[in-house]
Amino acid sequence: MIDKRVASAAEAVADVHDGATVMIGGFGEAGSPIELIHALIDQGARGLTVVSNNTGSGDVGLAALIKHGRVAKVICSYPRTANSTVFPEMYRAGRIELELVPQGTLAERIRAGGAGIPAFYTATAVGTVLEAGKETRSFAGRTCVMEHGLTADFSLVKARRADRYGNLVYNKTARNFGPIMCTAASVSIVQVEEMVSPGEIDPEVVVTPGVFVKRVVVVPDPALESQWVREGRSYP
Amino acid sequence: MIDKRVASAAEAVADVHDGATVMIGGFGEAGSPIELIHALIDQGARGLTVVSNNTGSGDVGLAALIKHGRVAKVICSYPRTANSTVFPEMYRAGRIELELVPQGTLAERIRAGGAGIPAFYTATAVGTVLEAGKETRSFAGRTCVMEHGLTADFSLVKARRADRYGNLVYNKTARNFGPIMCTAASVSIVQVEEMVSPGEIDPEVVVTPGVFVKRVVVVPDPALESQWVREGRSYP
Amino acid sequence: MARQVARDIPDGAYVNLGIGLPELVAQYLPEGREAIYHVENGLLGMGPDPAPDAVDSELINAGKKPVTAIPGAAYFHHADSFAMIRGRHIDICVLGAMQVAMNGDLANWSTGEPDAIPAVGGAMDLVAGIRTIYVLTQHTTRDGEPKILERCTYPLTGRACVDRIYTDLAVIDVTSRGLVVRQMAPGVGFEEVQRRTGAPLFPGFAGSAA
Amino acid sequence: MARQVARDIPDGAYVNLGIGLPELVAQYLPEGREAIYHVENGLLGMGPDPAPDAVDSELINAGKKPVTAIPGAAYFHHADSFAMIRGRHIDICVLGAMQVAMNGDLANWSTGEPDAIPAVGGAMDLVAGIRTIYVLTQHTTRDGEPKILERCTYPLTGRACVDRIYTDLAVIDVTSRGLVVRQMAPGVGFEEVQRRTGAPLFPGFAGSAA
Repeated sequence: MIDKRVASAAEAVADVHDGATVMIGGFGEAGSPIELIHALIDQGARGLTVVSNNTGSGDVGLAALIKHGRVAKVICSYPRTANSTVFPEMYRAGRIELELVPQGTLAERIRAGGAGIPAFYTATAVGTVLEAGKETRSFAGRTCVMEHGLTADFSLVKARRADRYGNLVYNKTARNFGPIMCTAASVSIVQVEEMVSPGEIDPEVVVTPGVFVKRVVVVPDPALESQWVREGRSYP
Repeated sequence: MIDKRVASAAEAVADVHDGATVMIGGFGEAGSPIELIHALIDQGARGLTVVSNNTGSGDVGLAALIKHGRVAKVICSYPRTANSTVFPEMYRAGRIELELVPQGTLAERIRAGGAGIPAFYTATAVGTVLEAGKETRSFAGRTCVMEHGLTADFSLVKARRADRYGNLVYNKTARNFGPIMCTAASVSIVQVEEMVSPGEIDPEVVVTPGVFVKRVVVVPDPALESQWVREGRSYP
Repeated sequence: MARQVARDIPDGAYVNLGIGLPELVAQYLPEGREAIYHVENGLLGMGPDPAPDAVDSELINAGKKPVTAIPGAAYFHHADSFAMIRGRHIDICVLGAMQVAMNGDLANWSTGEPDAIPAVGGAMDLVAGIRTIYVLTQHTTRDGEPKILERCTYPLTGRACVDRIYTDLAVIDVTSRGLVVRQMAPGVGFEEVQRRTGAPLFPGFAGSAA
Repeated sequence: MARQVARDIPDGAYVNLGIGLPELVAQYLPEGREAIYHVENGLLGMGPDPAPDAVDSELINAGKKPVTAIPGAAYFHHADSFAMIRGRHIDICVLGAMQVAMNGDLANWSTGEPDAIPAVGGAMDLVAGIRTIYVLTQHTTRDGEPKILERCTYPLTGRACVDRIYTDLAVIDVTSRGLVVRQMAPGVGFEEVQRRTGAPLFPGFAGSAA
């Protein structure tokens, strides 16, 4: 029987190796799998390349992972936000590498990676400093840059609900990068608030079909990053 | 107020011009917008390029459009099926052009066209006759061909339910090419069995957001292509 | 200013509003018009600001502020959202600016200073993918320096992408013959607008001789 | 034959079954194993054949035959479906064949005759995207001609893509040292299999000296 549930966040991330590429879902705190990130901090893997839209805030979640020196490089569209101090300090100190990618190109590269597309062309970033070093080519008179698909060893994603097959539905704009990151990682690990029986998620409304999901862990009442930041908490 | 409803299939396809590129949804009869195709036959536009997975069966729907000499070219993955005689005869007689595209490449080209991606690379068809004339390039040791995004002037699509904004949900495997064809056409025209009020389709389960849809026409009880074929009917 | 932009949004338009000033546009849409607001982090059909007790941390806009969804909204993932932008499905984008050049070049993501943390977000996708780009900005910087220039000195967001600039002083079109002043704020004259602009302007408002 | 294939499908596998003979595989999956069947026209989680009164013309497989969906199935559009295939998310594909070459080349879409109507469907996507390709076929054509050859004469579906061939006579692995017979049908000897095959075979079944 197929059953992708694992008992704990710790078990779910146990095999993340040093130097792994890890996609981490979320747009700000919406969709950020904070319990999985904390489990990864506890687990101790180092030298990670993290693909994520932001770099976290305060001293919890993704920001804490970075602060603990576990991340060698981030591939990211917007590495500073309100209450984000960890990444800027590490970056200025030359202790972390940044590959800055326009948000739509980041999303499309992840989608391409998951769909077996090694490279594609886009007009985004043409004529800007982010074009530097990239091949360009004209299609119907429009200059485009070639961008490569992105894949990862692991992805950490937060969803609303799952069944044992790994079928997922999300909550509102917390969906964001989750569905495409599940497709682009060899091992996608998802925290959900609730497990349901197969069939309880209507086949018409499944957002991520289970084939893209390897492990599901239930976190019934996930922490709110912004609340922890307001309370001045840090992890661990 | 935004209201994408039009009163009839005839009105919905009235401005399809001679020589237009028209994407037509469906995988076999599932999802084939038969009433919109029949309205297009009545309307009379000629010299069309049709993008569709198949070429219809019997003497109704897409097969009838082809039989009436309206289609100059089809871009297609599987132009023959049980009960399909119209296309084979026209093709052997040299009266219609065929661009044969692997099904997944066809889908990805349509998706790319709708997403503003002019070209991408794929391993599909490498080392086969369908690679002929295409650029190849190696990524991580794997040879790929370059494929171009496909766009269209119009798309004709069948869905299950819509609201006045054009938000759509589909029925089972009749979804197939509908969502991507809506994204890739300048004017996407959708027949649905039912209109509902905005909000009756949960924002979480919308498959095609209304931005991709220009016109919606209600056909409460669409014809079944296979039944018409069994009954030996033809159109008109 | 935001009201001015709102007046130029036609009925039925799909509109993306940038972070900051542009967020204000939605509330000024004239009666009888309906526009659909696209939020690039996965919502089509943004509604008015939520009541304080209806805030949902998982329903936010690109500025990470809580928003609402109208009846008839849709949620989708990031690749689908940017397919809307990059596939030219959104009609109008209203963005802030650090600098705009007379040819429509836009700089709005980085000052290019050596110790700045570069952060681009979706700005480059928006200007490359949306046909009509409106800039909404104060006419000058806080220090009184012009933001509308012959050439941008900051790193570009996109080349020749801006169609119209709305400021506290004027509405200015970017045209093939240069920057054309379409309208001025009450009590503001063409000379003043020109004086506070770093590129030549042409008068093009109703009644002018241009 | 179909039963033989089914035995080699591990618990938890995601499997795409081609049109024709391969469709039979699902019903022979051994007790206690669960496989998820992918239907490339937009369904993950195909169930058993429908009862005659439960046929839905909008729930079909790639051969356009009515199917059912299991509890826990999902529907999706064509680009998402082929993203599963091309992104290497489906584990095993079972396909029919016109010809298979000793290096694993497969021809299963066209005889290449001048008046044939070319129709490729998803075959090229399947063999390019799915790591494990099983061919399920009669060992020879209706005329007794071998289908397993040194080189295919028909237009290829893909190069060096087949991993294993299941026929009415034998189970044959495509390996770097050639075609290795793993198993033979009851009453069939190696000599007979070789005689009806157009490429050299190596014995590799349990107990052989290979």
